[in-house]
Amino acid sequence: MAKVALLYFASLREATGCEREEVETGAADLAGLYAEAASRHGLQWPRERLRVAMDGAFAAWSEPPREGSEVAFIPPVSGG
Amino acid sequence: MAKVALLYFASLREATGCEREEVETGAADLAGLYAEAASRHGLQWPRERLRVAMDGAFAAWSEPPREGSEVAFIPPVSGG
Amino acid sequence: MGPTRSCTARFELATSDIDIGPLREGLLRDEAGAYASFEGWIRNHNDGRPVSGLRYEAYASLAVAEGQRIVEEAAGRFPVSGVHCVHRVGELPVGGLAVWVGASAAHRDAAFDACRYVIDQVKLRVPIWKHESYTDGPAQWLHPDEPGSPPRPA
Amino acid sequence: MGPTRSCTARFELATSDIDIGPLREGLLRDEAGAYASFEGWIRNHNDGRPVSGLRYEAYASLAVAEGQRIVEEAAGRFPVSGVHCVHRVGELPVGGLAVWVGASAAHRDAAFDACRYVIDQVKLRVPIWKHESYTDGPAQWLHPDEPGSPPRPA
Repeated sequence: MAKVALLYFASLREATGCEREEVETGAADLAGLYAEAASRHGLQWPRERLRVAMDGAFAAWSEPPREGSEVAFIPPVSGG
Repeated sequence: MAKVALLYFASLREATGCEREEVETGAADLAGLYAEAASRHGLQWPRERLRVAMDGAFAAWSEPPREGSEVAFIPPVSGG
Repeated sequence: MGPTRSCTARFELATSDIDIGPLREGLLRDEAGAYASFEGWIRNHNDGRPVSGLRYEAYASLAVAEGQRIVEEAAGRFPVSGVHCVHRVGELPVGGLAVWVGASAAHRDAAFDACRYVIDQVKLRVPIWKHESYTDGPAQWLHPDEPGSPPRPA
Repeated sequence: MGPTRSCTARFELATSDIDIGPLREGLLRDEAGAYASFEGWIRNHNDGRPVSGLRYEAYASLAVAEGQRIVEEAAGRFPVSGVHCVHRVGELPVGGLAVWVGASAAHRDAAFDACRYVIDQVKLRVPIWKHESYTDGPAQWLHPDEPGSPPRPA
């Protein structure tokens, strides 16, 4: 089990109702971590439309969650 | 014969030593008018490298000089 | 990959109005003959709907890191003297300045190319989101579809 | 050919310093989400030679007519809200602003394209000449070769 903080932005924050939550996870990778969060909050975004970042850098979905890390699921961006 | 004013700019003005001269010409077209000016002032520019304007608008070398008009021989430009 | 010449490459987020005068002056160089800039302003319409204003939210630490990567990529790809981008976060009215990009270079090709590269990549990659308000209905978050992507969830 | 939409298209010669603040503001439009600008600055070197300053001379009436034609072509080709160009004549020091182009549009493609079109065409077509001074020899008029053109006379 790893303890991680999850960050939510924009419509993902609206859907979860929170901008940050601490969770204990047994997920083997970040894809599994997203599946848990999507199930817990009823998130409709397919993982293919999102990117994931760990500790302030983009990461691969296949990476395992690091103990104590901060993980963000990034919906399509609309800056500029 | 037509009476026209010739305008010289940049290195053409340096070569002729004047920015404007009034001439009487029997030239059939602006190409002939340039040939006369080139011969009179020893201008080295081949006509192919120049453009010509009459009364403030670009013109074709084949146009006849208009009585009372202002004709400019335009060396390659270097603005911007 | 980074710039091999000495060259300013900088990305910032701004929480208050962007003052472009000093930003532009920061790119002046005696060897630079060309300067190109881009500004993104808040339009009064989007996708046919009347916009009353908007708010930008960023994942700040990642946005700054990714934005900095983009300006350094531009400095490595194009022979520029300097390239700088500032993106606004927070509330903005119609007509407000959302993003500014400036690039100086010896010649104009590099200045235009760097400026264009930065704004295109910022829009694609930097984690900033637009929350748009309308005069004809409720506000919403914008999450553009990528080409060929599945439809956005309701 | 001219613009079919209502759109500012303006070209001017300036005999004193170009003040870009009000020029930029003149292109702000509530429907415009994008603004691109270009500035040409006097470089401290050209063709490997150290430049100390220069003077621009124009055939003013034809330069204004041809410049106006160019900005109207840009307004006709690209969906812009406004396009404006000001070219300096007279003496300029190194670092001085020689030419400014600004274009506003709903979207950035048109703003960039119009800006680029105007500066490219101005350099090709507008009767303005550069008299360049050097720290290492006598000043000269610049008359760039066109591709494939015969050599410049001595």
